[in-house]
Amino acid sequence: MATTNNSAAQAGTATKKRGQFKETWRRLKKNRMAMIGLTVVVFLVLISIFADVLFDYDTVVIKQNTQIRLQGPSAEHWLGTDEFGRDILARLVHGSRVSLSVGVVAVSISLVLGGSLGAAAGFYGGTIDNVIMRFMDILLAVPSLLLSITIVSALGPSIINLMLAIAISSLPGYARIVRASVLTVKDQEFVEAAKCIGANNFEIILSHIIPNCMAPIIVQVSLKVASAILSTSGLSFLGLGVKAPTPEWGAMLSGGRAYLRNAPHLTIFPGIAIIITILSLNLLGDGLRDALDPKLKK
Amino acid sequence: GGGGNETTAAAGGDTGSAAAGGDAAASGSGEVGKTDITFAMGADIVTLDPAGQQDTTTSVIIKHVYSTLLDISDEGELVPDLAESYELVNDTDFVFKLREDAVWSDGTPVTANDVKFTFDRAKNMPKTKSNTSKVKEVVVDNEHQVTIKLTEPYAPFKSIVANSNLSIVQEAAVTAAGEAYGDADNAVGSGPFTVKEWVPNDHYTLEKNANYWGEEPITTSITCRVIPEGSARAIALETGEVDLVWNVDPTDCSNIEANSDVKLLSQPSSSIEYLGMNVTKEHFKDQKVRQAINYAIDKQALVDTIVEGRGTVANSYINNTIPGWTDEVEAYPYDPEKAKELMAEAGYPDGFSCQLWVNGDVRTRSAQMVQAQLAEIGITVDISTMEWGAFLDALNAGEHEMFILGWSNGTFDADGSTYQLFHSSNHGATGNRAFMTDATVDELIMKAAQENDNEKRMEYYKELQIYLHDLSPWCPFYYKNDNVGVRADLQGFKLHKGASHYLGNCHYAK
Amino acid sequence: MSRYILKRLVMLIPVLIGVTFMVYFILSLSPGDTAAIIAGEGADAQTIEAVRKDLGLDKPVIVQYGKYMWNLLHGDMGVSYSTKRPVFTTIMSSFPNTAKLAFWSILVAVAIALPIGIISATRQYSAVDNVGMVAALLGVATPNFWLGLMLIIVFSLNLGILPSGGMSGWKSYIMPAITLGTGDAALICRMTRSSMLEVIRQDYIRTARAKGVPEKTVIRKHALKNALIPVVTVIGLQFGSLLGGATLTETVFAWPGVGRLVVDSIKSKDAPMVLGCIVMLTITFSVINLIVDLLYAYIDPRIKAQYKKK
Amino acid sequence: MSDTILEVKHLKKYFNTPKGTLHAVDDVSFTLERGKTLGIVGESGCGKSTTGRAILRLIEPTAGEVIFNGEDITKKNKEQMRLLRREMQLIFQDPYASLDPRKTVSEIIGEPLKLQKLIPDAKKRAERVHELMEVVGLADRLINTYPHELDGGRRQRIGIARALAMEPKLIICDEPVSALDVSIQAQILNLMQDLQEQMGLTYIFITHDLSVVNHFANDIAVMYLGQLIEKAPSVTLFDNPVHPYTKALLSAIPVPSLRKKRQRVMLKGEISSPINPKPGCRFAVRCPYATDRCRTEEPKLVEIEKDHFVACHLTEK
Amino acid sequence: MAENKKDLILDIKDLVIHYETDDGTVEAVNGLDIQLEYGKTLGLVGETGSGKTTTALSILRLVPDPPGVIKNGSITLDGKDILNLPQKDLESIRGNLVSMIFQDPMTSLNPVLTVGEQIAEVIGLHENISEKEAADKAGQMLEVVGIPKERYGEYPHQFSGGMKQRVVIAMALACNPKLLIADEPTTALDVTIQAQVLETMKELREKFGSAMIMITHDLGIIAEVCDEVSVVYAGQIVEHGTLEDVFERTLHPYTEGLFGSLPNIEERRHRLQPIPGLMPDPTDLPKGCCFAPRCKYCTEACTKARPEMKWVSDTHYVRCSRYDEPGFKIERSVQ
Ligand SMILES: Nc1ncnc2c1ncn2[C@@H]1O[C@H](COP(=O)(O)OP(=O)(O)OP(=O)(O)O)[C@@H](O)[C@H]1O
Ligand SMILES: Nc1ncnc2c1ncn2[C@@H]1O[C@H](COP(=O)(O)OP(=O)(O)OP(=O)(O)O)[C@@H](O)[C@H]1O
Ligand SMILES: [Mg+2]
Ligand SMILES: [Mg+2]
Repeated sequence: MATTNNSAAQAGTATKKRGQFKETWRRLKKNRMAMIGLTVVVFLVLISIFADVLFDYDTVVIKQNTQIRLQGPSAEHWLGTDEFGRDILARLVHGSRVSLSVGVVAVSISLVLGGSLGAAAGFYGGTIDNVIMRFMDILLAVPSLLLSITIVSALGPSIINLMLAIAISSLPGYARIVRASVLTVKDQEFVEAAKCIGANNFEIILSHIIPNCMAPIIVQVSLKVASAILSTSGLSFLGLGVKAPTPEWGAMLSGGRAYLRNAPHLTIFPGIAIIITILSLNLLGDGLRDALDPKLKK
Repeated sequence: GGGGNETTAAAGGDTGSAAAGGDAAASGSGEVGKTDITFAMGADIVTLDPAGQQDTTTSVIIKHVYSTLLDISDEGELVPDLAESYELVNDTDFVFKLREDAVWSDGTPVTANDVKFTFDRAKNMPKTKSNTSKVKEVVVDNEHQVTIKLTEPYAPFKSIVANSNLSIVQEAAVTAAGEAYGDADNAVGSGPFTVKEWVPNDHYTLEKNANYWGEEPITTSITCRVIPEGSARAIALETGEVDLVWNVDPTDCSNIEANSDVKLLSQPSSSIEYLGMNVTKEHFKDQKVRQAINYAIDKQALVDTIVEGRGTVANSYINNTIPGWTDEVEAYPYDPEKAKELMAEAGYPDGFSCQLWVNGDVRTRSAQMVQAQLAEIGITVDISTMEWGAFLDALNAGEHEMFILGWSNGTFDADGSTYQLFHSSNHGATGNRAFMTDATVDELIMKAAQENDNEKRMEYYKELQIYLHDLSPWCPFYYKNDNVGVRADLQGFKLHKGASHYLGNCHYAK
Repeated sequence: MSRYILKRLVMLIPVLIGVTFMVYFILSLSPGDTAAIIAGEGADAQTIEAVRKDLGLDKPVIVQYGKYMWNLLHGDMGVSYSTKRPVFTTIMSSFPNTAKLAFWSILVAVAIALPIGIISATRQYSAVDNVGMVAALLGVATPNFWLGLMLIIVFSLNLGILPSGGMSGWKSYIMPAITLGTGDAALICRMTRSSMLEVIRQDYIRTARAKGVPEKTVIRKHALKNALIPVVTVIGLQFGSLLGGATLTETVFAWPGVGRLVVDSIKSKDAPMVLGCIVMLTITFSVINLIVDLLYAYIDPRIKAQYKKK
Repeated sequence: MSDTILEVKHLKKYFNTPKGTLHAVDDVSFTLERGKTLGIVGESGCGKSTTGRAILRLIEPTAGEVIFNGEDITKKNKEQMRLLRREMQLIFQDPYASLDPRKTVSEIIGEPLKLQKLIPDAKKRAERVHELMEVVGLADRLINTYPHELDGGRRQRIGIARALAMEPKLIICDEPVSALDVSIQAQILNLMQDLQEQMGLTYIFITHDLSVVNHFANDIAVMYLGQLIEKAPSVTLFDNPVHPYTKALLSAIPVPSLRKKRQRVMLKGEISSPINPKPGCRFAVRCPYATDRCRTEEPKLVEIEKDHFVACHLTEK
Repeated sequence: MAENKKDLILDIKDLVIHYETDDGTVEAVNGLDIQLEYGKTLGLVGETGSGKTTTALSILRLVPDPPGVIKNGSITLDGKDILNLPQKDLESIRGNLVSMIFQDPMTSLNPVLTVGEQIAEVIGLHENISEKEAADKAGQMLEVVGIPKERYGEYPHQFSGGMKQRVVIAMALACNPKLLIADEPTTALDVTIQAQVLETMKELREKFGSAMIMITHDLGIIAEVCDEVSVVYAGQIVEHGTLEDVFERTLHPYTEGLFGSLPNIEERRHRLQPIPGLMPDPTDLPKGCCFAPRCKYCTEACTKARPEMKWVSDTHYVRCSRYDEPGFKIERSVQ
């Protein structure tokens, strides 16, 4: 009996190596809403990867054809055409690239910067903590949209600057989250245990603290990508968006607002695209939160 | 639809040729009902000091609160205002005779000293400096007469004094308020209205000036609401929250036309929209390139797309409403083939890459069309949308290659459409952003400016336009329409040719 | 307690210095010659120079900043570059409008969010929960200005029951407050839900049930107050950002608020105005945070004890 | 004397808190012989864990010396400390919190070997991990599982294996079994006892459960509010507790037997705050026999018979 | 004994409770029986996860649902059929007829309400008196558990652990319950404090005459406060009897194991005799006797079928198939 038991477990070892992931994935799979979110996000990512295959940039996305401007949805142009007679679907598809990459890059920048600052603040505490967090307080004291506006208008509108602006304005959020999770993890006994077996600070941060702070960060990231996309559309509304004729959802949405009454499809489709993306990112984020937090286990 | 616009303008005039009374009579009831009028604009005014402004939004309120020596009538004619007459006593000296009954809103008379004070002050104020640069001195002849001496003969000067930023201010009030002059509580004017309140970014309210010396307005109060969103502005008109909308966005025009509760009044404006090229830059030094660009741009498509057809393709560099405009030049036809030929001749068979700088939503849209169209002849355009400040700054520094701008002529004198824009002394900030330096152009402009004989002046301008057309420092796009939306039953409103509409006669029938 | 408040207010000073410095620095980075912008289109070089001298823009940035701070310490926020009007009075004429709108928006948000959040939490994973959460998410996902425009079209244009914009009477608050409120409602709702879920798992809730407290009272009396603490934080933060970040909604609804003012000022590089707004926002933001913290103390006696010690 | 492995002299650890200085450990001294077990008992918050941590310099002691193998380790620098850590290890109370949830069993046990570069070769290290797992009685198949998949007893075995990896001489056990069920607790206690016999380990065994130390320790030190109030060989302490607090503590243990009921010494009140303690005996407020002297003068730890130390004025007749 | 039903405060019959989770069905309670007379104290001992808390909660019908499902059985409390009682009646019973003390005093009190309010609340709910009177009575209850009533208006965080637990006890006893369930009421407390709290509980129970179920894993506490003991293993009672029955005439191998695991104060450094292995996974209980995999007396038959409950005497029963085999004898020697 003992032997059978052993061999069964042995067979399981290979897969068990990635237990944490599997466990999360298993729980995530059970959350229908989160799976819908994940499916849509994956779909969007695929679309943005294969945008060029679906629609040619030069001849469809930016090429104007004013004869057929402002047409409603039709067999030829599924989502209609915009004020220059460009196919809205094609622009949406290519726009997903910009919107997603603005979101992802902005979030990555602020995650890396804010995360390291927050980690340092949380781990070392004392003066370092004070200096970093006071600096973050300063960033936090200015409402983030205003900060983005100020930065973009200082640097001039472009995708890179947009990303930077959004990244900087969301720095404090990450710093705080990472700091808070570092603080909770730092006081756990396993960190002390690592110290006890002779690990130095660097080793402790790298191999114990960071992996254990991942859960709230992953959740935050998925939610922040969404809000970065929203911020982009807000900045576009104020004329601080990406350079024309690059298709970007926010710019499409705010650019179409002049035609809101006569050609509502100009705003409705980008609006729906944004809503769906943000909704699914949020669903995914919420799902991840539940899946990563064993306390919420049913 | 270039032709259609003119008739729309006439529709603006049909509310009565003389005064509001005509229209009121036509509607069958002589009685005046509601006389407090609300209108909407896209931006707030900057100040109540005439000399502190030069934007169209602010000039509206200034026109209602202050008076100028001369005024421009709804039809675009120069008419007396504070000055009952003027005389050019020699080539350079203008004598203005003031109305003796003109008083300030506080009841004190408007004197020659106020006029002198106004012009002396204007010479030192940033926004009025260029308008008064030719003024040598102002001499008070007597209480109701001044002589303005110019440094050189300058024909357009009579039109310039009609500019709202040369509205006459009261010496006493300005001196008393000092730096702070220009707020609702210290502004004193001699116009038909006084300022009751000004809540920045929200609204301001004007009230009938009880001491007004001219024709008594019918409207008792005018409220201007600031509504930045174009579509919200149109909706406010349609729902009756406002009686009149100053600038209806082209995209909202059709909605207003379709709604029988409201009416769209339209006329060609005195502004021109254009693509400017910096003639000092590598590719644009070449006239052929500039002409090629003129051929390559489909101006009608721009009119149709950017202003929804509510404008006229610009054939020339001067607006078609301005005396001096000529119909003898013809807009470059849309001809990409010809453009390519010219490009090849210029040595760019494969085109080149260049920058196009713009500001604002609408011009960014134009830029996108330009970009798409120039791509056809091999020119790769990189658009940079900039903030207004940064944009002007960059243009003034001459770093640009191409840009899109508009020019609005407020004086109704052709000089206002040429001197600043093309004279070699005005490079950069002053207006010559094509950085043109051309002896012929300079000469023609100066000749026209110094010529007091009107017919000869017009000849010079014609010659100038033909020359410029060939030189092609710009690609003129279109003359856009001035669109005003009103409630269908609003009476007494007339379009002003220079878009300086007077609201003092607006009212509803009982 | 009052020592604690005082300490917090003193802490505000370095933050203010930091914020103003940062903004001044960013503004000075931005392209465009302030003097040229102020002088306006068509001004000649001479005029621009005159304006520059007039405003002291010819001095190094750090000197300008020093002068600004010096004046600020003396209670002088300076005059706007573009309108010449005193910054303080200009801000004071628009800030209350923003504050009023923010207040109603938060009220709308809370009125929507709390009930949904609580119901969702008490019936976790039920249909009500799912629908409520997706509705809440739709709130976050919808761009503000878009929702605003849609509301105008429906309620002003088509139904004609609400004014399309401006600030006149209670009716004009409805649409802007809803536009702003829905976005925040979503966040507050989610926070309420998760906080409530956390709380109803606690032992003291089980204790209350074991005492025979009716379920409704358990939720209302025992759970809610505990669950409110993180919710209050979110509300405070949202309120703070509403005070400065309602720019888009203010534009759509022609609301004469500080959001538009500050964005216009940023665009025209009107440094005194921008800084004035930022200083004002920072102060209110911090005061709100302080109020939130004091609210904590009111809700949670443990926190009160902590403040007393400090 | 040569057999002394550890000598703690006047060890102090104060924490600065908003309320004042917290005297977590206040002048604690004792010696420990190689191969023996010292039990430290006391109520929650009396400074047991802090003492343990300060000995290992996981927190820096405020004052005092810790002489380990004849060397004062409070004077060692970081690198020396790192090497010293091979000799002294800690086993934690909470088997859930003391294992990194993101690491597998083999990673956790192998980590000290890797960090201390004892066995740089991955393959050899794996073998050693195997050995260690066998020693603590963990089945081979668990090698790649994560801690959260295991029960408390097994987790504690991992903690023990990790501590053993570097073949330490001294192990400080901070309540290693108090989170476990009695049946599991017994398994672990037996294991630890076996290990001590096999490897000649020295233990400092921290607990609040007197029956456990009695079972396990050679000497017992009783702490109260940061101070050592009585220390004696366990037999002596159980048969002849001198300090009133020790007596109360002993009598408070519920005995799972129907026959041997003890006479209760009920204490009033609860352990007071270690912040800015007043002069005098810290137990005086709860002590049924407290005199004025107790309330004003701090008693010293004196040896009343061989190896039996007590800090109480009442013993000095 | 079991037939003598009329003076039972609590009668649980064949109770089965499962937690239906995503990870499978946790068989927490599997056919558990409890009979308790008025005024008596029953001790429930068993390992972590053996289903003690679940059983206790089911008496108040507070098993969290979802995921908890009461599959089978009946609970009769003071003549009332708990499992079929309407919610309103349940609420009027909770805190009144039966009340419960939870393990951790730190978390059992609502941090944002004063201790007085929390005691007064239960009085207000169940006794038809004014708020003022309820508050007065709450103050008295505080005095009863040895806390000055001046501290009525203080919050839980201002109390030490032992005092909090006494507040919880005051709350539980405020309405004079006929049955008091104490779920490990002193595990979180220090020994000296535990002694104080146990003492208070004993006194009060005598004073109020309530019956009590004392859940603990500490056999010492059982010996001190209980009249009868039930040993729970994997959701079943494997041995039940009076203190003497279980402590001195131990019949079940598991009970033996429990005793063997305890360090003995009297006998230093003897080897403990722990039960090997672990409690079976509650989502996958063995077919036969649940203790069989760890039992040194296990036979083939033990792994086949669940053993029946066997009465040894009027007061003592055991669930072991081997106990009456001739020659079978538990090794435990009672000192
Ligand atoms: N890092 C710290 N900062 C401030 N105070 C501390 C810190 N660590 C411990 N203390 C305090 O020092 C005192 C002693 O704590 P310690 O953990 O050593 O007690 P203990 O005897 O181990 O208690 P327990 O039985 O609860 O584990 C306590 O009052 C505790 O609150
Ligand atoms: N809410 C729940 N959801 C799922 N399973 C649960 C839940 N509550 C308890 N269980 C499971 O039911 C079983 C019995 O749990 P219960 O809490 O009754 O045990 P216990 O004897 O009180 O243990 P302890 O001594 O640890 O308090 C355990 O396996 C536990 O994991
Ligand atoms: Mg401890
Ligand atoms: Mg339990």
